[in-house]
Amino acid sequence: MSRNENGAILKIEDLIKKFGNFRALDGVSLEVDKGKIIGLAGPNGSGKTTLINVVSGVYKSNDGRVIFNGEEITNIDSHKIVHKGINRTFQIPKPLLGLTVEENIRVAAVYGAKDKGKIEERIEYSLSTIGLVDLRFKKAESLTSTQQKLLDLGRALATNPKLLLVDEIAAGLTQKELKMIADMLLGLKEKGVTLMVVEHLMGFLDMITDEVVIMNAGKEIFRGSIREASNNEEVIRVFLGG
Amino acid sequence: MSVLLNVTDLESGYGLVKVLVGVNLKIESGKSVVLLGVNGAGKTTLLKTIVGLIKATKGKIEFDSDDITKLKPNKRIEKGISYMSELAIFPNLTIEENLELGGYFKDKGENKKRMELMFNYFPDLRKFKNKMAGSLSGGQRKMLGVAKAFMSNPKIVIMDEPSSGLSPKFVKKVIEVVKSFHDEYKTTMFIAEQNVSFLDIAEEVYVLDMGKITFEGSVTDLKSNERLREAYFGVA
Amino acid sequence: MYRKKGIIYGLGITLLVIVLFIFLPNIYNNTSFLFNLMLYMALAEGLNIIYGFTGYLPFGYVGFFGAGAYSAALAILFLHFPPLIAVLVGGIGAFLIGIIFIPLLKLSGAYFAIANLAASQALYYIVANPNLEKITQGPYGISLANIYNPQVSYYVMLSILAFSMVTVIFIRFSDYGLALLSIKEDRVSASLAGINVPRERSIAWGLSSFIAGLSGGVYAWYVAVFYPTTVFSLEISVFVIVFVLFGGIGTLVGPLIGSLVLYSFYNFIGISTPQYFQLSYGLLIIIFALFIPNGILSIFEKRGIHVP
Amino acid sequence: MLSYALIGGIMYGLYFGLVGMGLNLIFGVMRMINLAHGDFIMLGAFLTYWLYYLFGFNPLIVIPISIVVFLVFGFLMYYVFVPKLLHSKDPEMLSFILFFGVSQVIEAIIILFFGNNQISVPSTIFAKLFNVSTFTLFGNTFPISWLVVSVACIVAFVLIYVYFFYTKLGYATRAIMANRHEALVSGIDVNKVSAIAFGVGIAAASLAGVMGFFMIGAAFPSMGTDLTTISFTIIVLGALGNPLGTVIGGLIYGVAIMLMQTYFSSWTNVLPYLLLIFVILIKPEGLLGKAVRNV
Amino acid sequence: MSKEAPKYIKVGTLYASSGPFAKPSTAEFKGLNFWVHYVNSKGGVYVKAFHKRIPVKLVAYDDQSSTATATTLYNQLITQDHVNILVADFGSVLTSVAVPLAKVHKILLFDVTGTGSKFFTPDNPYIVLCSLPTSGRWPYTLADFIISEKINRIAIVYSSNDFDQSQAVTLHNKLKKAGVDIVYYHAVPSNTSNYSIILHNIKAKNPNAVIEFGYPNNDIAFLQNLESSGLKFNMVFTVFPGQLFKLLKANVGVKALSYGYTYPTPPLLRYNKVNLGMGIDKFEKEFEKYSGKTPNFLNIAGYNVGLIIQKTLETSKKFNQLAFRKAIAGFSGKAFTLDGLFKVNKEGAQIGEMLPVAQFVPRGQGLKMNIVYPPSMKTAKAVYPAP
Ligand SMILES: Nc1ncnc2c1ncn2[C@@H]1O[C@H](COP(=O)(O)OP(=O)(O)OP(=O)(O)O)[C@@H](O)[C@H]1O
Ligand SMILES: Nc1ncnc2c1ncn2[C@@H]1O[C@H](COP(=O)(O)OP(=O)(O)OP(=O)(O)O)[C@@H](O)[C@H]1O
Ligand SMILES: [Mg+2]
Ligand SMILES: [Mg+2]
Repeated sequence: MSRNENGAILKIEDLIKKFGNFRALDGVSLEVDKGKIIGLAGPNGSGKTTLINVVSGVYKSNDGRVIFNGEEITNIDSHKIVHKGINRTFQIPKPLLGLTVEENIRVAAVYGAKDKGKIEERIEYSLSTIGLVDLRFKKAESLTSTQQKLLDLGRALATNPKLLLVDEIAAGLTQKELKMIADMLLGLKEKGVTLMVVEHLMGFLDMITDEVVIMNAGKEIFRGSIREASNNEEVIRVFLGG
Repeated sequence: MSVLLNVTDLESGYGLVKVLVGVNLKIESGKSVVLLGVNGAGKTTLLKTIVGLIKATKGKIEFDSDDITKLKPNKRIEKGISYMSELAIFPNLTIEENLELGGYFKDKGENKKRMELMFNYFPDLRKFKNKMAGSLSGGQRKMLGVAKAFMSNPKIVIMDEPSSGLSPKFVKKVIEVVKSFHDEYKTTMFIAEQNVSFLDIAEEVYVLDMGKITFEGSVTDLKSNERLREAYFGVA
Repeated sequence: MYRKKGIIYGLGITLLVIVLFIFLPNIYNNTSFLFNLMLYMALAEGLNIIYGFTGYLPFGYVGFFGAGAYSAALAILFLHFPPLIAVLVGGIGAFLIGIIFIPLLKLSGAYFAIANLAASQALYYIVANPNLEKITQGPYGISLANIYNPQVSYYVMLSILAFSMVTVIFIRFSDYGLALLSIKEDRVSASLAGINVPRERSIAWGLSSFIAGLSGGVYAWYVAVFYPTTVFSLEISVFVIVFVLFGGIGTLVGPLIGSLVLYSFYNFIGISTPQYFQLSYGLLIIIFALFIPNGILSIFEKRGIHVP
Repeated sequence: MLSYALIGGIMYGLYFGLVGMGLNLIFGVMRMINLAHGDFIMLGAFLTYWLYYLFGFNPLIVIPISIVVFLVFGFLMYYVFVPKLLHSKDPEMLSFILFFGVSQVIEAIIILFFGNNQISVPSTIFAKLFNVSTFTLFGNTFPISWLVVSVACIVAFVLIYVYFFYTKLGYATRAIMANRHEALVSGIDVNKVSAIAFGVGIAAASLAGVMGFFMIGAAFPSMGTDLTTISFTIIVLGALGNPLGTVIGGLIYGVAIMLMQTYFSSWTNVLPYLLLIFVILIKPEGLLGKAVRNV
Repeated sequence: MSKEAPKYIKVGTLYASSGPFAKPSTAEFKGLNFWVHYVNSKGGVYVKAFHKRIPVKLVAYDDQSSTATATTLYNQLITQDHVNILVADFGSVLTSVAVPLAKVHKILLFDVTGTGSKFFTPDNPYIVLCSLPTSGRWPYTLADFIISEKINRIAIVYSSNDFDQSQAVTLHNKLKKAGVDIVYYHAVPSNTSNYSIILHNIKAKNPNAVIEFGYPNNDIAFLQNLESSGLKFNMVFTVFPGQLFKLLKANVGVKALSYGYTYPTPPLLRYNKVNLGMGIDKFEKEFEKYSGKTPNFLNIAGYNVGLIIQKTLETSKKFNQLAFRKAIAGFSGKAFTLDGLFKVNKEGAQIGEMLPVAQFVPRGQGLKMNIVYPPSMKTAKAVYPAP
């Protein structure tokens, strides 16, 4: 399997993030190939969310580099990173609670994308992609946590991202719903968006990708196919459980 | 067997929005019950109404043959309910303090023993026990929530999606905990959960749809219903 | 479409306010009261910009007012600027102070409110320090008696009020306002919606301080004699905050209604039954906080009437 | 002069720790900004004054009386105001106006009943009681009343500390501070526990009023606003919601004021505020505050 | 002006029921009220312009010690109530905002105790200071006393407000000129309530006299702290024991005031040979009858302004503001009231009264006040140094 046919859109090099003395990221290096979906898994507390936080500029790293499309973007401000074409969702959803669903998306469409045209179109596109068209005039605070996660995704989509970092969007969904979300993410890939999807459910990852990275204790411990992963001893020990 | 939790004709919601429209359920003492439902069906709302975080607009909730519909949440908890909400932690307290609060009604010695037990299931919690719970990762918070729910010795444990966000290894651990308490203390379990693995321990399943219970029965019954099987077990 | 309608209504209301304050002195010639009413309305709109739209509660808002009053007064005393220009200098002075205070915006909630309070107190004690008598006249107060002109300054105040209203209309019905509301809801999510949070909130902060400064400048001109305690009195901050909350935050009309009702009440009850005034004022505020917590306008909103 | 300012500053600071204490407790537990805080200090002072003039009570006897009176008062006041406030959209901000109203009412009532007079009890009252007028510490002589106040403050701090960290009630109180909803479903009687905390906060304020005559001079009905402002400064210096931080904040405040009075007396007032801004900009959560992750 | 006599002479004023000036302001207001009550009981005040007695009606609002509120209320008095006579509230701060208003509306401001020197300018005929000299003049006798007693090493601490600063400056300059050593000279904020450290710092300079210029609150705190600190000085001077004796005594006690110095004012100073209004003995009796309380200085100041108004109306040929001012110039330097000689200069500033220096000495359980300077008024020799 050749990894670099389109080249890497995101390169992470020796990234370190410390909280006090604790290293949540301990020199992680990782590449994400353009146009693909990569799965990111690992035991709880292994640093997946922290990685997304650093890449999206929400946290500043202590060391290491983040390179996007050949350009170093380490530790620059979130809104600039958004303008460069990266966006993300939150594991614990963070919608703009007092705003309506549509306003949530509108503000991202207006401020988030470089291309200022076709704002209305982009709003409609995001709304229909996440399937919240019917709830557009509802306040975000009245949505369930799952819907709020989708809304986070909708805001991210409205900024026209080239790279989308998705943090556990499928947690707590029924099998049927999982399938729908998987189709949606695949659809985004079709449209040319590169995705990094953090998820614990290997079955779900299996639906959208065949390559996963497994992290443990702030480092990458495995990269390869899902099947290989489920046979890897270390992965079983720390992540899947015996 | 006696009925521990009896919900009849329950209605509730948020302001003018009605979410539950006549829910009926009877949970027998000592049973493990799993509540299924698509997103937005009202599972969280149901659990919150049972513990009193949301006021019931109609209907009746009986626990241990007492009518608790009008009681304040803390009075309901005192009666022997343990509740784990979706984000069940005190962010500004340490993990240890969080756990102690789970056993708010118990003496200190017992507390220590239980805590030790939970630390064995979830070693991360021991490792970070003096850390603020607010700094934990999503999955670690869930572990803390689960551990906290079992700190007291309740008659019933009500949990809202205990496994979402947990890595497979810890999903198994949570199931182990539930099983062991169920077996050892005959604790009744009422768990809103979508993860199929939980159905292995479910003695009874409810399906909530559009604010109503639309299915009630054993896992085998559930599997024999084609529509439900597709929704909750996947096509495969 | 909804926005266009809002802007039209808003401008209509502004026009109405202007016409009203032009005519009122003919029927009621205690212009001092009218002036103060306009002053509080403008301050309330100014505070509304930063509090109503971005959620920063500037407990020390009066600091800008005082800075404006002093900047204007010093421009007159030392640079012999004509009063009109001096008022503008007041706005700019407060704006500059606002820029100095920008780092405070990193704080949130009560921390911001209290830090801002501290900042305004610090400003007050610096201005009022007797060691600075040569510059600020220290605690001994400023007298601009020779340019005293209550007529012209009245109309200048009116135009500042109009300016503040138009600013609020613009914010309320634009994408910029939406961006500010996003910042208020969640700074992280706002920045991931592509909003340059530090920049946008600083702009709002600057506008807000500018309006307070202009108001302070024209106040200095209007009263001609004032002390540091007069223009840095915490009571002004508290009044303005209460007025805004009473009317309804984040709207154009709310702060106006809040100021009109409570300031008039303050004056008329205060004049007729001073001994019970404070008591009734306090009780009124308590009752309102308990029973109409989201401001007067929320009563209309509940009935489905949208007020700009 | 330096050692006098330092030691005096510590005693003065202990007192100001007490001044800020009640405000911080109430903020910590309820997330309410009690703008009437200073007015409760004033009430404590008036109670002391009246008990002294009517019955000749020494302030030391007034201490337990004021604690009981204001504990009960605060407890009841909680039920009148707070649960209702908590149901609103933004309780923190609404509390700001509500308690502004309360402060107006308190001030007005005191003025209506007692007139707008400055009051004080003789500053030598403790000297008479203990038969010494001053005491000496490291070669510096201070009024005996300062010692009495310092000791009273320390006792108050110890009691609050024990209540907060070593009793089940305090434990429940801290849980409510951390997450009100979660406390409710952990079986804590949130209203009762909060009401007690509210009462303790008000009682602590009144205690500062009882002691006030000996540290800040005379009392008058409108003294509340300034005290509230100073209290804010002190509690943010330490850390919002952390009562221990308040003691530290008070000490910093006290020592700073005394040093300024010694070396730059006319700049005394501005210092605490500059200090606050400085602290808050380098460590926004206050000296003892801890940051919590929000993503 | 209108030919027809008004039904009432409307006298408008403000007072402060709350805030820092409440105490003196309400006292002054009470004095003015007493005057109104008294003239009305005689059928009103004689108005020469109309050749008859007209009752006085007092219109008064509460400014709560806030200059901002005061501005609106002065405006209210002028533009809504159309008062005939405008009387300022207590003190310089609350008077200051009335000065430009009075000037623009061309109404004569009867300034009671607003002693700030900035108010009196040649281009403004619409102000006259009635019951106290401008504050810069207050320490004249005090300075002479210190010089004549040959007291050296003086410490001056003053609150940073117009009233106290101008006294401090005057005293400082006069003493310097006479070669007196000033070892400590500092301003403190007006809201200072703890002087412990300052007292220790002063002690470190070892002065022979400590002069504290403050508002009543400052004086109280200063004297209280002085007593509880256990420190002793040969001479301690404060401003307000001579004006608000009862208040000070109640707050700081007899011991703290013993051997202290102050400016004595009526009723401590007793003027009975007067040619306008009551002498002090009669006033005390009448005022007690009226209010049940013995009067303090500010009651007298308030009554005194009433007397000046009365004399103005009695002598002014026309019923208009400039005529009033002219009438005042007419009796300035000739009228002697229980507050002393009334004499104003061209700008309307009071220069007639003069404040002597007094010392409290213990007598029995209480205190006795001796005037120790100037020699012409002296009742006893100063006890210096204080025992
Ligand atoms: N605070 C709220 N205000 C108004 N409506 C709400 C609120 N919270 C939830 N709802 C609505 O109530 C319905 C049920 O929500 P609930 O959270 O109970 O669903 P759920 O079954 O737990 O879903 P999920 O699987 O996503 O957790 C949803 O349609 C949601 O939009
Ligand atoms: N702000 C913070 N302060 C302190 N520690 C933190 C902070 N953020 C993360 N951590 C710690 O860093 C580690 C990694 O956290 P992270 O959220 O990245 O894990 P994760 O891999 O996303 O886990 P999960 O699968 O449970 O979401 C955890 O131990 C967590 O406690
Ligand atoms: Mg995570
Ligand atoms: Mg749910």
